[in-house]
Order: sequence, then C-alpha cells, then structure tokens
Amino acid sequence: MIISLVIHGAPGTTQGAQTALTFCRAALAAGHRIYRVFFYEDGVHNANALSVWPQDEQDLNAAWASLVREHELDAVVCVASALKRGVLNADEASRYEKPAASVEPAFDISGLGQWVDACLNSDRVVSFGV
Amino acid sequence: MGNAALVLPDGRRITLDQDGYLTRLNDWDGEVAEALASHDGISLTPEHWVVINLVRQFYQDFGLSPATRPLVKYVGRHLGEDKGKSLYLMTLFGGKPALTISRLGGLPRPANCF
Amino acid sequence: MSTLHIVNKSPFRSDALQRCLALVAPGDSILLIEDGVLAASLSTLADSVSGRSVTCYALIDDLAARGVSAADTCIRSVDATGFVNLIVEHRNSLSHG
Amino acid sequence: MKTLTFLARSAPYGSSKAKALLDMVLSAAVFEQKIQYIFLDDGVYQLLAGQDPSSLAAKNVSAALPALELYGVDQVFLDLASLQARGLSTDQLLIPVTTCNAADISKMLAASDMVFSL
Repeated sequence: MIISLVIHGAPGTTQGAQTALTFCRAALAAGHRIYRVFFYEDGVHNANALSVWPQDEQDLNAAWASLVREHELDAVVCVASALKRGVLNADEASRYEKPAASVEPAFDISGLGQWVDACLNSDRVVSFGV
Repeated sequence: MGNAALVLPDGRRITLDQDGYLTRLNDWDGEVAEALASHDGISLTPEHWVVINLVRQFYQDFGLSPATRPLVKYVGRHLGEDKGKSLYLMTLFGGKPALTISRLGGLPRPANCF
Repeated sequence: MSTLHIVNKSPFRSDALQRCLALVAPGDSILLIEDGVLAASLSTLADSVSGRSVTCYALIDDLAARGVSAADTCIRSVDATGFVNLIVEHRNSLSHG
Repeated sequence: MKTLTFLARSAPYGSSKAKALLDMVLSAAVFEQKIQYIFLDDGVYQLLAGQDPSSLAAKNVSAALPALELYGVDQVFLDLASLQARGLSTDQLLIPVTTCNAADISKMLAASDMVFSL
C-alpha cells in the first residue's frame, strides 16, 4: 500500500515526530511504499540540520535524516512553515539575506501543493503530532 | 547576494526580492506598478489597471493573494462573465496571470508556491 | 468502510477522547497513542464503546513507557507493525488534536 | 478526484491551527478536489463575525472565509451542538454554512478518502 505521513510536531517537544519515525520504519519493514513525508508547522524543526542533541539521547533529527537517505524517501518541509521557523536552504538564506542555511540537505523545501499531491497519490495519509 | 532593485524615473529606488516581489509592501504605488510592468515587457492600459485594482481589492477583502481560479471568478463577478476567463487575463498579463497580477499589484509573495 | 480514530492526548488534560467518542461510528476503531494511552487504564472507556461495534487499541510501547496497563481486556495492545496494519485495514484515519 | 474532509476544531489566534488548516483547504481547492470543511468544537469561533485581531498584530483569519466560495469550496458545515454549547447562534456567523450534527459528521467521515483535523 502507498502511504504518506504529515508531521506537525517538533522533535523533543511532543512525541509525535518520534511516533511518526517508528511508524515509518514499521511501514517500510512491512513492505509498504512511503510516497512522501510532509513536515508542516512545527514539524519542520525535524529537518533542522543545526540541532545538537545530548550524547545520551536519541538524536531524532539525525534519525530522520538517516531514514530519509537510507530509503531515499521524498521528505518535504512546507516552505511557509519553514521560513517562519528559520529552516532555510542556501537559496532561501541568500534570498532573504540570512546568515546561515539550516535545513538538512536530504529534505526538500516546497509548498502545500506537495501535500495535496501526496493525498492524490497515496492510499493513506496519516497525521502525527497534531 | 544582494537583492534586485527597481529605479523609478523620479530616482526612487525600490528593493525587490529575487522573484521580483516588493520587499516592503508600502513602497507600492501606480508608478511602481508601471515600472514593474515595463520590466516584464507589459505596457499598462486601462484594461490592465482595472484588473490590478481588483487584485488589490481581493487582497483587501480576503487577506489572500489569489490563485488563478478564484481570481478569474472574482474578475467575472466584477467585470462581467466575458472577462471572467483565464484567457482574458493571460492575454493581458501572459502565462501565469494570478502570480503576475499579484506581483504588479504589490501583494505579498504567496506563502505557498503551488 | 471505516475510520481509525487516533487519540494522543491524556483524557485528564484534554477532551480529545470525548470529542473522538462523539464521532465514532459502528465499525470504526480507536487507537490510543502517546499520552492517549492513559485512557486505557480507565474502565469507563470500555463502557463508552460497549455495544457500539467499536474496537479499542493502545500502542504497547506507549503503555510500557508509562508503566500503565490496559484495565480491560477489551483494549488490545498493538506494536508499530500493528499500527501500520490498522492504517491499512481502515479506509481513513483521523488524528484527533 | 479524492474526497478530503477537514475538521476545524480550534479557536483562532491562540494557536496557528485555524490558519494552518485553512491553508490546507485552500491548497486542496486549487487542485479541485472534493472538499468538506466542517467547523466543530472550538472551531466554531472561527466563523464568528466581528473578529478584530488588529491589536494582536495578527492577520484576520476570518477574512478569508467569504473567499471559500470563489475557491470552489462550497461544502462548509457547522456542528450545531458545538455552537449551542458555547452560547452562540447562527445569526452571529460571518458566512452562510450548513448546520449538521455528530451523526452527519460521522457519515461524512465514512465517505472520505482522507481526514485532517486541527
């Protein structure tokens, strides 16, 4: 089955992003296809490459990045949510004259159109961290 | 990289972002619209102006930069069904009319690129 | 055709479970996750769904993490794979905020 | 075409949820999907006329509601029990909506491909 995820929660604040990660791994292990993981609102913080976690905690940002790379997932952060929260790629940082790019390069920055596209092309869309 | 700027005939310098939207919405006036349009190779006629004023009214009314379909309906409602067609707007403003008209009208850059 | 209702809030801090119960239809299921599993220790949950053809599940990792267990055998524990299966088995899912 | 159902359940201004869901609705509308936009629980406050958040430096979320119909979103519902529980009545609303009850919402959920609730 083709499944997409929408993630609303920031890592480390609420449990939703962790639940989503575990769900995503289990869905892949069961042979389902993950069409897209869409990070919306505070969920975009999961794509922040500048986060630093204590050594004795699971680095959820790194865990997402490695899952996205390992399975070549289409991971998209909502551009409107991301800009407000300082999750920028090099293009956006230059466009808005900000001092640093912060998005993990395995993630794309795009619009809600990508979320609609995920709805159209998936059998199921599951929301986490609402 | 610095942002682009528009220099008006009176010497005013208007800063734009990389996609040609105004950095400061308050900079907008008729001359700015004329200069933005001529940069796009469009010479503004009264027909253009009616539509630009309508897109500004759309933003005033709803707080949204319109997508094409709602803008077309809105234009049709105000100017008549013969003009409430995307072809009419494309003839005046070219390919992606809602984006162009919003930009010329000094609306904020749409939060989500579709 | 049915809905998987996902509740992630404690019933003591949020009315998400109550609002979920108001919308649950026969054939739907309820999955408690995160702080939502705190409702699994309430016998009242079983009462509210009894006779309505609604099945209740709770995510086992979330129960274990909090040291709570399901008060009633009518609440079935599922792991992450079970969660995925529930998503597949239901037409749609509703994450109650 | 998919049937997408949106449950607006949060009051405006205290969080970004009302606006976040509205943005989803408008995006789905641009792609011309079948949309059911249902206001219930605290979401009914989003429909109240007379909102003026100017002193909060917040955008008026309700301003976009009269544009829904231009976006082709004509299936807009209100849970009457939620409205009444908050001491409100339909004549205080900014736009015309179809009233419904919990059973109606359950039916709409059952007929949906995807459901989003904020």
